[in-house]
Amino acid sequence: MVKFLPLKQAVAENLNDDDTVAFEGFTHLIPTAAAHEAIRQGFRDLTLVRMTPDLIYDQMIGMGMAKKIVFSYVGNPGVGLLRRARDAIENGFPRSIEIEEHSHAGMANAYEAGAAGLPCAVFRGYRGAGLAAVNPNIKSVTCPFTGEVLAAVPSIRPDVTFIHAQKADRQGNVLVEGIIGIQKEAVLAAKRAVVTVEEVVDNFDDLHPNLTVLPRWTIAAISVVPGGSHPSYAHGYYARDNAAYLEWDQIAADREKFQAWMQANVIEKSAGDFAARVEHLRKAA
Amino acid sequence: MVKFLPLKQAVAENLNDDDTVAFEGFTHLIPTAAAHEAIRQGFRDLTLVRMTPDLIYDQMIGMGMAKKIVFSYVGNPGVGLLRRARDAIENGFPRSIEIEEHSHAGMANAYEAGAAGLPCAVFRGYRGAGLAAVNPNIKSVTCPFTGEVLAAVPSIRPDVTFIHAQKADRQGNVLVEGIIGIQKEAVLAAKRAVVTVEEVVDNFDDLHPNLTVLPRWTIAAISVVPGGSHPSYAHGYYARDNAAYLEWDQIAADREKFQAWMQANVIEKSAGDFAARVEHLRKAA
Amino acid sequence: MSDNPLGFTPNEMMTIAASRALRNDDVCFVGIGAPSAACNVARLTHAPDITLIYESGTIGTAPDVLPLSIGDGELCETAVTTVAVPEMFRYWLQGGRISIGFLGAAQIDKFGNINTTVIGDYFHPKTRLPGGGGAPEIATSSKQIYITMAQTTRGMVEKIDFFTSFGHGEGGDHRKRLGIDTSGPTLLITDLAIWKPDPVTKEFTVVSLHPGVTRQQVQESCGWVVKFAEALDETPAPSELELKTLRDLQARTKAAHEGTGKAKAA
Amino acid sequence: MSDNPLGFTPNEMMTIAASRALRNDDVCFVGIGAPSAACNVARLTHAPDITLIYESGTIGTAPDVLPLSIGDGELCETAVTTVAVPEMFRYWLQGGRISIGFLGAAQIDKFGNINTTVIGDYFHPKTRLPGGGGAPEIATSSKQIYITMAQTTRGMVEKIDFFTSFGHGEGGDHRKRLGIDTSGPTLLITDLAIWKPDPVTKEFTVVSLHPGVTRQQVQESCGWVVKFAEALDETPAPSELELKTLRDLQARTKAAHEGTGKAKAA
Repeated sequence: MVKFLPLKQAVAENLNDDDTVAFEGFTHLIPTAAAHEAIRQGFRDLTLVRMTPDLIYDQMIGMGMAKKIVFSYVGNPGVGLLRRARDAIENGFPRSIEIEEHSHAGMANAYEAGAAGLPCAVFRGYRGAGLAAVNPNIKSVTCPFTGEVLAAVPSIRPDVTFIHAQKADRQGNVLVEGIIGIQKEAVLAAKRAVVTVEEVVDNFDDLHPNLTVLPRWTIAAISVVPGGSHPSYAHGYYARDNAAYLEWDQIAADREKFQAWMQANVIEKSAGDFAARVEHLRKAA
Repeated sequence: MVKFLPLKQAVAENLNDDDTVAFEGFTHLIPTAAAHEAIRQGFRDLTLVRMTPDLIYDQMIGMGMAKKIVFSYVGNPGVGLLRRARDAIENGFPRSIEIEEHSHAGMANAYEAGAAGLPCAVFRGYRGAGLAAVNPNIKSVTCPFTGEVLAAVPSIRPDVTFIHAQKADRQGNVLVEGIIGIQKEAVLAAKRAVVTVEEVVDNFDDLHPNLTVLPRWTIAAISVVPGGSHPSYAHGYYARDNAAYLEWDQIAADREKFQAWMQANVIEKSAGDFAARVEHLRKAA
Repeated sequence: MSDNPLGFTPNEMMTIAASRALRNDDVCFVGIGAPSAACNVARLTHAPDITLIYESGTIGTAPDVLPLSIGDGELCETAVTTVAVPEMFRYWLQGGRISIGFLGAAQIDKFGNINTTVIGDYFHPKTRLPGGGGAPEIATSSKQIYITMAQTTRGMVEKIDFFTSFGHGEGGDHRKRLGIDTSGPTLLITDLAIWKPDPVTKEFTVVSLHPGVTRQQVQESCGWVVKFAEALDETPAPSELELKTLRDLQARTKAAHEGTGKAKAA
Repeated sequence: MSDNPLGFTPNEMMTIAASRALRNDDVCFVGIGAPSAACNVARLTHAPDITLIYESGTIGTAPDVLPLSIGDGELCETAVTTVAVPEMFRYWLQGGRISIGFLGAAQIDKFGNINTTVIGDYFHPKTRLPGGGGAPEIATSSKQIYITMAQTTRGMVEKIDFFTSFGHGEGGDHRKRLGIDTSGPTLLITDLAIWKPDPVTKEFTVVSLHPGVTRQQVQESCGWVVKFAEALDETPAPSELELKTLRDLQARTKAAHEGTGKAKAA
């Protein structure tokens, strides 16, 4: 049953070295605070799963925490490349990492299959695409009715998934709204799920019945971290800090500059520092 | 692009003899008015697809319109059997009908696959179940990663799907809310979709972004039929007429009684008669 | 039934015995009828936080009256969330999140295999029943299956006419041999007794007789030779609270369901 | 560019030419950057009812400013509906509902095959690019593919390093041979010209030069030997309305994106 915990404890209780972990969020609601807490706690040899491993995975890769990444778009969305990830893939710095690359459709279907308790996802994909030749986890099945050959990928079943959401009620049910991305599937596919939220409200009695609500018994721990998604955004709370994404391109371009930034902005900071980072972005939301 | 049409015309333009047609609604929002219009227009040799073919398919079968039914629960929900369907299956009256029977999971996955443009659905199902032995459309595929044998069924792709929904905006976008059932999938899986709605509103500007809205370009025709779901219900508009479901058990038990009821309540009536039937149920909604 | 001062009926005993088997942290996939009543009595008595899921898509529902159908508005209005039917069967049932699947039965055999499809031959049925609905996958994807039904020799048979949903098959490790890794039927609650499967053979065995019920009554209303546990319990009679909760629930339900009809007639 | 009184740039010409290719009843799967600008210029000029879909789940969106990312809040706030990402790729893209998939490219070959994955060997890349994202399936599930990119010899190459998304493969009926039943790239709009595939060979052929552009300029910035159509058109210059619409959109976008940074610095 869900526990409300300080983020430090929620991360410590649910993440382990060698885990396969997903910090999900499709541009919106990226769980930055949780990722930073994982960085502070110094986990090693993680397999990082995410459709769009942007800044937070660039940071974790740059800190040498990842042995493998599973992804479909390793870019800084709207800006360009991820320079720490590139350094790891191209130069093995700070360590070499294994990559398992899919398309968005492949990852989305694999999460969906994970949530659905299936061993694999079946879809129409990768036709003529080079990934099918370099990723042994892209196979096929044949439709027994039409003979059509469809793509198959293993389902994604993380040991733990972290997401950020707008709110929890006091019972621990969680609401995700706006661009909901892959979060519901990532939570339901995982053995354990940890959710950071902007706030806790008394109840969800006035919510529309068809919103994306994760029942309390699907979640291991909830931590209240206002601003916890910065520089991503929380629909209804604060806007995306586009400038921070543009700035990251400069920070990550240089190994020393990266380390200094991480020291000052992650290692020496805590979850409590996020609220102030979004203060100027609340008007715009 | 979607057209707003009187129901008579919407049915005439979109349904044909020999079509495979789904009138969907999972207890809630059953498109009764559309089914009655189809009965009045006297279509023949239809293949009727529906997870829960309750009163409206009992009526269409009883009127001899169906050559085949595809279903997963041929009962009067909460009441018992469907006596016109039984008469057709057991006695070939008024005509013999072919049956293709699935589980709810099988049908739900088959609609999902239809909406997803796939030739078949793959899921964990029918293990040890007798249906797999009597329905040749239940086959299997093997997961190429784990070797697990999974069930496969052909996707459902109706020629036309009819649903009932709460409202359309003036552009023709449609909102379905409450128990949304399989309606979105049934619409997206079909070649053509016809929607009856309780009302038309100016716009959907104030809707929550994550509700079940079918964009106007996924729909062929919309007809405004207040009460069009009776004796089913429309969340927010009127309650389920449970008494009518109980009464149906008596009406359908007798061939003559059934014919007389159909003549008086369907053949001699029109879509415009539905509003009055739900008047006493509006308070309770 | 001399020691029955509250005047409970066998059906009430069945429902209440079933409700007691449910725990506060269970996630139940609920069928209509006796299972629905049992689950809601549990919720209104000892298991306030139990999660009830109906296949219409309503998760964590808490109806004030029992639904007539699986998709009554009450279920949605009181639910934590309401999802589409494909999601219900993929993420919630197939995803392995259901601890108890609660089924009724038209026919059942001693291994908990259930028929709700046909009496007679499938292609030339004597009686065409509604069919399985969600049951085939509820029976294999839920961690455990509880079954409730009133005992009759027509319903409890040596050999069912059709395997709508799989229980323990021919018994023993038959589930495992089919690649089914859930426990299957672990409890059968009738209007006369509580049954559990033998740990090895998986044959349903009477472990508790409801108050005032005799072994002979159980045997006379069952189509196979009944096995009784060596240590046979007596089911505790319904408490005042349990009975009141069930009767109040059914009274509210009756009023609500008749209400629509009456208004129509008026 | 003597006859360019409005002072439009090649990039502006590219975006506006791309916008003109879109129709009011198109359903576009939109990539970020030039495709996004083109689609929104179309929406703000001749195609007000065009449906724009971004892979973040936003359907029928009408942003007032261009998103920096594929999932900016503006897209959700102005959309007809916002769905989960698996649904986006299953029901909306794979479901065959997209008339135009709009892609950019890091590298492209003459058959419209695109590389955005790596420069060099996949396992030992010289430059690791972001990868395909949605492109592999956008390229095969959309009815047609439009591509926009600025011409460079580095970008338009004889042989791409990696097939991120499949265009016409080796040309001819290569798509059909792979079981792909959509049309693939039917339009390439660069900063210099409009290209369409040869009906038989499927090689991209210049059909229209933008105002003031010469054949030589097109060839010099392209890594393969360029084929020109026999009847070569001149692309009409941007109209005052088109250019104003694009520039206003980009000004609003710049103000919005810088705004967050400025506020932060303040």
